[in-house]
Amino acid sequence: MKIGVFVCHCGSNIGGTVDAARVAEASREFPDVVFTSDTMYACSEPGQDGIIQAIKDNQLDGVVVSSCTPRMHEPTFRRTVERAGLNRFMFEMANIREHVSWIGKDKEANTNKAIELTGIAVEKLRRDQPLFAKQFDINKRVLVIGGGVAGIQAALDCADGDREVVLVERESTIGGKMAKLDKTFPTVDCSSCILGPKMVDVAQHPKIQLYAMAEVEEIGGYVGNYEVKIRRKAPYVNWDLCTGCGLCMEKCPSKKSTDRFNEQVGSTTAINIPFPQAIPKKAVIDPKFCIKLTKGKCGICAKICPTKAIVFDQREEIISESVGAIVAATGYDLFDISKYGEYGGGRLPDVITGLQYERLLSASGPTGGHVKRPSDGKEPKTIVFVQCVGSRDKSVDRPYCSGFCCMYTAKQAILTKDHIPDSSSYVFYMDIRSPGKMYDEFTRRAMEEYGTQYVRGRVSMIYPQGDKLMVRGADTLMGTQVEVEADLVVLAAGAEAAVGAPQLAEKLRISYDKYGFFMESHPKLRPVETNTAGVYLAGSCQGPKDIPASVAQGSAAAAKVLALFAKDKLENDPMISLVDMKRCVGCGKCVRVCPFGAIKEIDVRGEPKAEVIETVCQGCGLCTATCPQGAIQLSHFTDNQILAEVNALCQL
Amino acid sequence: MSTYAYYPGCSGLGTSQEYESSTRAVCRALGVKLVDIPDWSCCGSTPAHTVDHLLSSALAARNLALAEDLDAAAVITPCPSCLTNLKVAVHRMSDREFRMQVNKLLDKPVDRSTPVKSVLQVLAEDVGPETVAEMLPHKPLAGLKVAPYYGCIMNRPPEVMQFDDHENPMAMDNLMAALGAEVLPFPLKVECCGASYGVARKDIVAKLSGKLLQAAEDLGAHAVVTACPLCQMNLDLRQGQASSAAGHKFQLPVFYYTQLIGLALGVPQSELGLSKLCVNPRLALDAMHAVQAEKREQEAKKEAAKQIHKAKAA
Amino acid sequence: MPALAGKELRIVGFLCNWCSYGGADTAGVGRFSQPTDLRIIRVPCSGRINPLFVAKTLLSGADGVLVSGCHPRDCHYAEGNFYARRRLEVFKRFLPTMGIDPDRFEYTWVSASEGQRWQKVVTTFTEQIHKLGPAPRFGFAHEQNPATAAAC
Amino acid sequence: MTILTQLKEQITAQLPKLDMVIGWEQGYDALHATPLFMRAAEDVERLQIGPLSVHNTATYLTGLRNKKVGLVVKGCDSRAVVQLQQEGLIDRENVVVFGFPCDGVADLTKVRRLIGDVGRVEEVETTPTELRLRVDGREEQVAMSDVMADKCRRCQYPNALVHDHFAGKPREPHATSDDYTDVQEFESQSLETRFEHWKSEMSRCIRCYACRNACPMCVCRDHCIAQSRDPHWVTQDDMVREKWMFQVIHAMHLAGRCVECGECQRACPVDIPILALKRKMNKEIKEVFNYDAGVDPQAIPPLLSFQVEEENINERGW
Repeated sequence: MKIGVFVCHCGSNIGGTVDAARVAEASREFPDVVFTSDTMYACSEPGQDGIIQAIKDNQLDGVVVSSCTPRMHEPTFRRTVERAGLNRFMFEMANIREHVSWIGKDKEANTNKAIELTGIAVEKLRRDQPLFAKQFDINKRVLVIGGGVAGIQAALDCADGDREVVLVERESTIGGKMAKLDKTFPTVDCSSCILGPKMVDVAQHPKIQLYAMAEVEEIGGYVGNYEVKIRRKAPYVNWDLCTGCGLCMEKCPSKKSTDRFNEQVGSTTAINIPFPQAIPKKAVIDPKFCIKLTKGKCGICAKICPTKAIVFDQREEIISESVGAIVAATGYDLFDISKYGEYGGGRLPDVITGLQYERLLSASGPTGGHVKRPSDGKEPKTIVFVQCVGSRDKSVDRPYCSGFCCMYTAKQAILTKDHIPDSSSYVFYMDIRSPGKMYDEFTRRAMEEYGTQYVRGRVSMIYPQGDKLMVRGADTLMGTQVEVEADLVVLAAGAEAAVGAPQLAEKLRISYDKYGFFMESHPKLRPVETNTAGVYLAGSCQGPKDIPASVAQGSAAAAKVLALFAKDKLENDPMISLVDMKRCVGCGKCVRVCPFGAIKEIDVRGEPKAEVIETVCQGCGLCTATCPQGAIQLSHFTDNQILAEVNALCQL
Repeated sequence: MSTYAYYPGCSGLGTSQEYESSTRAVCRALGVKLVDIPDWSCCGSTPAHTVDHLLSSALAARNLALAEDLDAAAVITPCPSCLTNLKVAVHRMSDREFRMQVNKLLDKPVDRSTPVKSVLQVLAEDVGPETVAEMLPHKPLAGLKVAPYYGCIMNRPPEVMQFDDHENPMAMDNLMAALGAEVLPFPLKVECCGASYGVARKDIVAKLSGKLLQAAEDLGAHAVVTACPLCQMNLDLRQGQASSAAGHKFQLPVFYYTQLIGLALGVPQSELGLSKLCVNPRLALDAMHAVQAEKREQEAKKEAAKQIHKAKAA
Repeated sequence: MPALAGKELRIVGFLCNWCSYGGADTAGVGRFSQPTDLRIIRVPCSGRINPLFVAKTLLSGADGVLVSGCHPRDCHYAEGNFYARRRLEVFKRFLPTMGIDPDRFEYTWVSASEGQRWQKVVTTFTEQIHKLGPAPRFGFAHEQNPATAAAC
Repeated sequence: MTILTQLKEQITAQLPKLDMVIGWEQGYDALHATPLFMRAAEDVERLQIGPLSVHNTATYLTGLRNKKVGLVVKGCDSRAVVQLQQEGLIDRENVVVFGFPCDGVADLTKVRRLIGDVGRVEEVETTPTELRLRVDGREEQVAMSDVMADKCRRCQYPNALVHDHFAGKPREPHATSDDYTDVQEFESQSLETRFEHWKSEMSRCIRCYACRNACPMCVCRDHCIAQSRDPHWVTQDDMVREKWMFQVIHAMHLAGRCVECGECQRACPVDIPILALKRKMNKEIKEVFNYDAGVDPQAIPPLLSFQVEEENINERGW
C-alpha cells in the first residue's frame, strides 16, 4: 500500500502550537507512507488540488490528512480523494486542531501528540477497505411535528413543493403560541389576522393531512423510510360530523373547566372550541370536567347537537404513517413563575405571565379585550412589568436569554397605554435586547412616545398591601431602592423547552441540550439539520426564537426536506456491519442487541446464521462488541482497525 | 418520640427568658424530650462570623461535638441566630479540609454529623400541627387574629437551612391554625425587622419594624407571632420608637409562638411569661375573648330560635 | 511510540463520534486547555467499545484508559450506551482481581455541547493517572518468559 | 436399589430413542474417570457416578446439536444445560437429562498434592467420607473432606436443575449462599501482589487451550478469537501479556454466563487457578444485577439487556 500524509497548518490555528513540518517529516517513518507534505490550508482549493496531484504523481492508494476534526471536513476530503480516483473510504483524518493545537500551548508535547495521532490514522488506513453505498427507495412524504407558526410554515412550504405532509398537533387546534398573542412586535399588527389565513391554508391544502389532538407515539425506520405511530386522543366528538357551530358551548352546564387556550385566565366550558379561528374548528370535551363523563348524567350537548356528533364512549386511536423525512417544530413552554417565591407567582392572583396578559389584551380573550385584573376584575392603572423571570438567572438553572421578552414587554407597555390611556407602566429590566430590524426603534417608542418608565434593576419582592401589590426592586442607575405600588404585575416568564421535548428527542434519536432544546448539527453551518439523517428542526424547539426567526427556520427546514426528496434513490452509509458466515455460530446475540432490528437469523445449510439488512443497519457497532468470536464486523471500524490503533499507541 | 440535644442560646437566659421557659414547657407538654448540651457555650452570635469563619465555626462546632455523646436525634435550638451559626458550621464542615482545621482547634473533635434543627422545625415536622390540633379539639385560640412573622434568617439561605419555603414559610401558620387561631396572610413574613441595628441605628429599626407593624395592623391582626428573640425585641420593646417614627401609635402585642401554643395547652402562667411582654398581651387576648363571647352569644340565640321553632311546631 | 518521556503518561481514550468526540471538539473550539497525555480513538458509539479493547490497552502498557459516550437516553443509536454502561461497569469491577487499579479505567458521559465538562473530565482523569503513576509493566518478551530467556 | 442401578435402568429404557447418552466410566486407572458415550445397552453397564465423575457432560452438547442426546448430569452440569438452553445454543427437545443427587466430587489435584504422583491406581473404594486407593498393593486413605472440590463445598444446586429423569431422592444443598470469601481474600492482598501473582501464574501457561475446550460455554470452537487473525486479538508471541489477555477474554466472554463448573481449571495441565477470574466476574454480576447464570432458562442474560435507570450502577461524579 502507498500512503500519503498531508499535515495542515490551518494558518496559525495548528501551525501556532504544532510544528506541522516536523509532523510531516516524522510521518515518513510510518509503514507504507511514501509521501508526506505540510500545507497551509488543506481544505482550500489549492490544498485539495495538491492532494489530488500527489495521489496521481505517487500512485497513492490511501490518504491521511492531519488537520481539524473529521466532524468538520471528513466529507470534504472524502470527495477530494474520490476526485483523484480513490474510494472515499481510503481516507483517514487525524484531529490535530481541536484535540491538539487548540487545547495546549506546549509546542513540543503538541507536536509529539500530533505525530502519534497521525500514526494511528496511518495504522487504521492500512486496514481500510474500499466501501460502496447501496441505493434504496425513498418515501417522499414528510411528517411535521407541531402546528405552531414554524410547523405551519414548514408544512405549507413542503405541500407547495408538491409533497404530501402529515402534520401532527398536540392541542385541538393549530396555531401554537402565536395564536394566543394579541399583537406582534414591532409592527403591532394583529397576530390572529396574519396567522389566521395560514391556518386556513393548512386546513384546505389537499397535500396536508392534519392530525390535531395527536402525539407521536413511536418512530421506527431511517431516513427515507420512517414508520411513525401517532396516538390520537379522544375528543369525544365525531369531528367528521361536528360543524363547529358552538351550540354545545352555549348550553354546557360545566363552566369551570380549565381554559388552556386562555392560559387559565378565567375558565371555560367542558365542551369547548378554544377560539373562533381554531383550525380544525371542532369541539372537544374535557373529560376531567364533563359531568356526563365524570358523574354519568347530563349529556345536554349530545341532545342539543344538530349533527349528533357527540360520542361519549370514543376511544383514542393509533394511526400509522410512513414518511421519508421529519420536521420537529414543537416550540416552547413557559417557565413556571411560582419558582420565584418572592414574586408570589401562583400565590397572588394579580401576578401573571406575559402570555396571560396577552389574553387579557386580546379582543377574543376572556375579558373581550378589556384589561381587567384577575383578582377583582378592576381595571389596573399602574402596571409593573418584570423582565427576565426565568431567563439569564443561574439560580433557577436558566442562564440563557429567552430572546423575545424585551420586545414583547415593550409591545405590551404600548398596548396598555392604548387600552388604558390614564395608566402608567413600569418595566424592571436587566438589559434591553433588541437586535432586530426596527426592534430598537420600537423599544424607544415605548419609552419616549408612550412614557413607559424603564427601571434598570431586578425586583426583589412583590407583596400585597391592601388591594395593591408592592413591587420592591433596585434602580441600579440611580443607586437606590424603589417601591412601586402596582395594580397588576406582569412577569416576562422565560421560554423553556416544551413539555415532553426530551422524550420526543429520544424517539427521534436526536440530541438535546441540558435544558431540553434540540441540538442542531452545527450551530452555524447546519442550523436546521440534526445528527439523525432526515430529521430537521424548525422554531423554538431548537432554542427560543421570535416569530420571524421561527418562520424563516420553518421555510429552511422545508427547503432541506424538498432537497432530500429531489432524489429518487438514497444511498446508505456503507459503514455497516457485515457477517463472516464461516465464523458465525448462530448464537443470535447480535440479533438480540441490535437497536434497529437490522440483523436477522437465516438458515444456511441447516445452520442458523446472522445476516445484516444493509439499508437498515445504522453502523453503531454494538453487534461487533457483542459477538464473542468477532464474526460480525463493523466496516471501517473493525476490531482489527481499533486494535491497530491501540497497538500503535501502546507498544512497549 | 426521640430525644433532642437542646441548645438554649445566650438570649434565652437573658432577654428572651419567656421564650426559653415557654419552649421547654411546650416541648414537655407535646412529649418532645430535651436534654441540655452539657457545658454549652456561645455560638458566636452575630459578631464572630464577621471576623473569622474558622473561629466562628469552631465556636459553634464545640457545642455540636459536646452534643454527640447525648446520642440525640438532632441538636435543636429555639433561636434562629444560633440555628444559623450551628447550621453554617455544619455546612462549611462538609468540606473535609475545613473540617480538619476546625477539629484542630477543638479539644473534642466533631466526628459525626448530627442534624441541626430549630425547635420550630421539630414541632412542625416531627410533632406536626395535626397532632397539636387533635390535642385541642375545642380550639382554644379561636377568634385570635395573628400575623405570623418568621424573620429573615429562619429559612434562609435555603441551601443551608433546608426548612420550609424560604419565601413563604408556613410552619408557624399551620401550628397557629391548629390552635384555632385565625391566621392572616401576612405578606412580610420574611422581611427584615432591622435586627441588631437596634443599637447602632435605631432609626432603621424603627422604620423597618414600623413597616411590619403597619402591615399587620392593616390586615386587622390582634397580635404578631414570632420565633426569634431579636425580632420579638425589635417589634415589642421598640414598638414605641416605631410608633413615633411612623407618627401613629401601634398597639400590637408580639408573642412568641411557643407562648401561644403553651396558652392553648394550658401551660401555667409562670412558664408562659406573658408578663414579660412590653405591649400588654391583654389587648389581644381580650379581643379574642370578645370574639369568642360574641360567637357563643350568636350560637345561643340560634339555639333559642330553634327551640322556639320546635315549640311552635309542637 | 513512547509517551513523552518524563512528562506524559500513556492515556488512551475511546470516544463515541456523536457526543463525546464532539464534546472534545467543542472544548477545542472553546480553547479549553487540557493536559496533552490523552490520545483519542474515535468509534461510532460507546456500544462499539468492547471492554476487551480496554483490557488490551491496559495490558499493552497504557497507564490509563478513558471511555466516554453520550449520556444515557441520548445515544445517537438509541441504546448503545445502555449496553456499554453494563459491560464497562462489570469490567471496571473486574480490574482489582487482575491487580490493576480500577482507577486506571473510567467511563463517563459527555455530550457534544459539554466542552467545559470534557475539559474537566480530561483534566481530572489525567491528574488521577499521574497520581497513580506509571502502570506496572511486563517488560520485553524475554523478560516475560524465563524459559525463553534461559534459552537465549 | 442403588441410585446407580436406577439410573442405568432409566437410561436403558430411553436409549433406543436416543443417538447416545453421555455419562462417565473408569479411565486409564481406577482414580481417573473419563466420559462415556453410551450407544448400546451393553455400554450402560460401564456407567459410573460418584466423587470421581468430575467431567461436565454438557460440554459436548453444542457439538451434537442435531443429534438426540441423553445426558447424565450433576447439579453443576445441569446449570450448563440451562444456560445453553437460555442462549438458544441447544434445542431442549433434543436433550434428555438424567439427574441424580450429587454428593460432591474429588479434586484430583488435591489428591495428588496429598499422596503425591503415585502412578497407576489399581482400585478405588469410595465411601461417603473417604477414598481408599490401592496403589502397588499398598492402601492410601484420604478423607473426602480433604479432597472435595472447592466448588462442591459452596454448591447450592447438587440436584439437576432441569431433568427428565431423576434417580434417587434430591439431597440438601451443600451450602445456602456464596459469600465469595475466596475472592475477598485474594483481593485483600496488595495490588502489586495480585499483579505479580498473575504475571507468574500466566508465565506457566503453555497455550494448550484445554481450559477453553473443557468449558461448556465456549461455543465458538474452531472460531475462537484466540487463534484467529481477523480479528487478531491475541498474537502468537510467547508473552505473558498474550496469555493473560486470553484469560481476560475468556472471563469477559463468560460474564453472566459462567456456571462455575470449574472445568477450565480442572483441565489446566499446569494447574493455573483460572477459576478465580470467573469467580470474581460472577461475584460482580451477582452484586450489580443480582443474577446467577444457569438457573432460569427463561432469564435474560444481564449483558444482553439493560435498564434505562440502572439500580446498582452509580454514575461517578466528574
